[in-house]
Amino acid sequence: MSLQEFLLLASALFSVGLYGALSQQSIVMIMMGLELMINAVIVGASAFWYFVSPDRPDGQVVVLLAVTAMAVEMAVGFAVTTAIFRSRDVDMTDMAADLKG
Amino acid sequence: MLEVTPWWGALLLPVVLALFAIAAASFDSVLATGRGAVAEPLRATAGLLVQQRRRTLAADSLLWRGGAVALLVAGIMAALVIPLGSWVVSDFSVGVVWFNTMEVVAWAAVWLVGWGANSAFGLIGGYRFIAQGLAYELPHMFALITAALGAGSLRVADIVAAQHDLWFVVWMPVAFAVYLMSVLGMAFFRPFDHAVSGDAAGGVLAELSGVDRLVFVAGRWLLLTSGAAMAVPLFLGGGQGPLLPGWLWSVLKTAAVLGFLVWVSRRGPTVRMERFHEIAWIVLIPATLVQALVVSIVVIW
Amino acid sequence: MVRVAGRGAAVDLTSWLLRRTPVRPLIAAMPGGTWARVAVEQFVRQNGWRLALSPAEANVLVVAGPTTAEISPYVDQVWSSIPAPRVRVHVMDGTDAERALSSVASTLHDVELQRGEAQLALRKEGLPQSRHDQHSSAHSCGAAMHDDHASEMSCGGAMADEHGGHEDHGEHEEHGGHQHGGREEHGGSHQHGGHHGHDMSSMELPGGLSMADRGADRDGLTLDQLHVPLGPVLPDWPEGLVVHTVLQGDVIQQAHVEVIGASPAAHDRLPLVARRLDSAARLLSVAGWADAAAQARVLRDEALTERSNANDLNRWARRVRRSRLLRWSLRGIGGALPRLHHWLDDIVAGRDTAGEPAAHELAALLTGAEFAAARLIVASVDPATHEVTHHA
Amino acid sequence: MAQVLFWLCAIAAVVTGIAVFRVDSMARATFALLASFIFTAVTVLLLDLAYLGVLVILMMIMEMVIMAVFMIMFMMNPAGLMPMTMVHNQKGSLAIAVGTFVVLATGVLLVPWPGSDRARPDDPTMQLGEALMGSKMLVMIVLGLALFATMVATVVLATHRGRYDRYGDRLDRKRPDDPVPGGIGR
Repeated sequence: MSLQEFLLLASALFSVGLYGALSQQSIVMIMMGLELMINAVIVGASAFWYFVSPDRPDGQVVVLLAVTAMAVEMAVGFAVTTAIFRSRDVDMTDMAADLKG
Repeated sequence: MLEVTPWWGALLLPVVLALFAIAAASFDSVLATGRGAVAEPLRATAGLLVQQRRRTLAADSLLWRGGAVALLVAGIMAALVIPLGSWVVSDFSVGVVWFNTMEVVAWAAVWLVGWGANSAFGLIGGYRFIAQGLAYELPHMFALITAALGAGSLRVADIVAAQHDLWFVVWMPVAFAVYLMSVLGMAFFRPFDHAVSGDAAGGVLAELSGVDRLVFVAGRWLLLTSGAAMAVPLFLGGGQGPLLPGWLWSVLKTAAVLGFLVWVSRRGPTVRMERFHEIAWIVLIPATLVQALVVSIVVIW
Repeated sequence: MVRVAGRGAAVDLTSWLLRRTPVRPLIAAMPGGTWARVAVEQFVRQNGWRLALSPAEANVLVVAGPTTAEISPYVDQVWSSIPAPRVRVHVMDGTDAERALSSVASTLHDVELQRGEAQLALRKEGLPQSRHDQHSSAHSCGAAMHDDHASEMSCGGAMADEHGGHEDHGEHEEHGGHQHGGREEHGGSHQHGGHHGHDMSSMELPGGLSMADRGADRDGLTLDQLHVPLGPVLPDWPEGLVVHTVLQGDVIQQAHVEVIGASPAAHDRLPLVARRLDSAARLLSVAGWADAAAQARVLRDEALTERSNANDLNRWARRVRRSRLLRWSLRGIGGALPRLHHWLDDIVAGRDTAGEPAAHELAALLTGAEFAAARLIVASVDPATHEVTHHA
Repeated sequence: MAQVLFWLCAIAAVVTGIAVFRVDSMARATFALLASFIFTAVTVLLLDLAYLGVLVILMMIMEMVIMAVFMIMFMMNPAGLMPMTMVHNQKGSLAIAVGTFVVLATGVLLVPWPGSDRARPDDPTMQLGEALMGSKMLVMIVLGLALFATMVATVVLATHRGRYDRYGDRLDRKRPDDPVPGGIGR
């Protein structure tokens, strides 16, 4: 195992997530794409901790941050979707295009 | 203090668990229909082995059958970190978290089985279980953390060692009670059996037959057994006790906890989540938090 | 253990296992079949059998009471969804239960017979294959057939298909505007020509099922609705009762009560105390307190044979009345708790104070209830189904 | 051994990640994502990060199950009975994603990454815990506050009933007026 291999995995996951976040119409599916991208962050941060600076806890703290970010992202995403769905009955980004600022 | 068994310990573990589960199921049958029903679980197993597997229209069989298998696997994997006397299959450094994770697999497994069958009753059961999970899981986690706090470690061996002088149940009664209750909840066992209750024709179980049903029901009993067995190292001092060897103490304590859970579960009606949720969040979470606070103050002292 | 050394040994193993299969009867109680059902339940208890909750769990279908042309398709539907090994018996009235049921175990354990049954069971032709490469087949768990669908589904088995999607917004106008209250506010939705750019409304899903409607739910969200019929073959359910529900999640938006298969001549009521005990047993069973329900059934059978012991009745009634968990669980469920307490009074006093249940109010009580609450309400009303006429 | 396990998990994680956007059924998409998370968590476990790896599995199971409920509530075609696509600008997104991967992978392979021969801690979990309760205390405080704020904000956003609906305009109702009574009976 080497740092490169882990970073390759992270890049692949990030790209798949990016594809999902860009291509999907449904808010929920976009969130799935975002989660995959944060997943890549988890892999990358763990690998950097292990291979570059195992004596310092920073890598681990970044992983913890990423996990929290996922939870917050999902909670807020669903709350916003529920609110939009209640008031406008849409769950697709294209249909909420008039919310553009 | 604990010694890790050789590789065959992992093969022996499911056998030991299954023996406990069968004994518990026999005890339950005897309580339900009298002394003649001792062999009922074994006969039911035989019956399920020859019964046809049901298929339903447009079922998602991958998820359906996969959910049942996941429950069975989780029930066994949860027990990897549970010591029997001084033997343990895996002395994982974060054993308590591992145990909790395997229990949470039940969330996904039960919902998948309810969803996959493509049946209204199954789906109602699946959603009921998620609601139940949201109610019992946080108090359950705080109860686990309280035991880990008392020992200052997530390793099960350290938790057992920390109870050398005084069992945790003595000074963590709230955590112990909440733990036992949530074991019934996570194994969706009476009185927390709303996910598989008769009012929805068996709920998640409504469409399962044959081997699929066997796998799912066995997984449920194994989960209950693992939960009961984990109460021993967490709160009841593990294999510690006078005279008898450690493994026998573990067996006796596990049997006592399991028997108590089966017996007490028959004492009242099903607890529905629309009622229990409020209690879980307004009473149990603060209670377990206060318990954890007390324990941490004592530890720092 | 039996060693599987070849085909012969495999057959031996199968028959060895089959002989050990416990009997799991599912009782299909017909209107006018109360005495038959009571006799069956008594036989089941005396033989240490356990009742099945759904066709999937059952291996014996016991039809209790006279069948009519109206109800027999439902019974056949349930029968077709019981997996082999299986046996079907018919108990006409209380007197022939013993004769009909005593041979059930040997029929169930007969390898040759059950091999034939396995060819017939779960082999319903004509249902289309699903996408997941399934040899699909019949389906149900003991509830009525679906109102609108040609293919026969029961117990709401058609679930996800109907759940299958949101309907086209534009089409909603043509549907006669039923239950989509706040829809007009979002007139903008017309422009999309379809919720997701598909015209779903005219589309048929695999299986010949139509899509579900949507309607406003109590949280102000517009979500899918299911049409799920409950009954007539459900455990602890009044004989012949069918409640056609519109479900959203597990909240009943609309209920339509119907009784099928009732023959007006059939008058089969149990004596008062036994009747009340029977109703209480059902309610306790639906509430999930199996032990108290089983005890109530024992007391019921004793009352029917005039072997009643007032002490036992009192002790049981006191235990049920005092259960704090039961009170906590039933409080606020459409008057279920007061009705149960009236029944307990009747049982102890031996005379009728509760009066007969008003079955025509059932539909009103059920609307807005959650599924679990609805089951409790139905059990707590426990309408004598031969008196119910069609109510909307 | 670890090498083989890593590659198996890495490939499985990417394949299930792609499957998320390829399957028709919402339930399958959600659980494909869960599988992807679990495979990546195994690779994290390979890096001695026992606590974080197990934590990711634990959290993701709970998160995905709840996600499945929402997905099915909001989305069409939850069971995937009809083939369908719900994408916009698929080609563009695909090009961007592939481009990103190429750029990242080139960077990964070309940059001379620093190595380390510094000692690994005996117990990484202890290292993390001591950091969070010591030098990185601020992070922990901010995370806690953020989670608390999220809980409050999301409930406010998602619910349409406030305390005035429950307790009356003057908040003088003894028992809240709820569609379903709760278990405490206030």
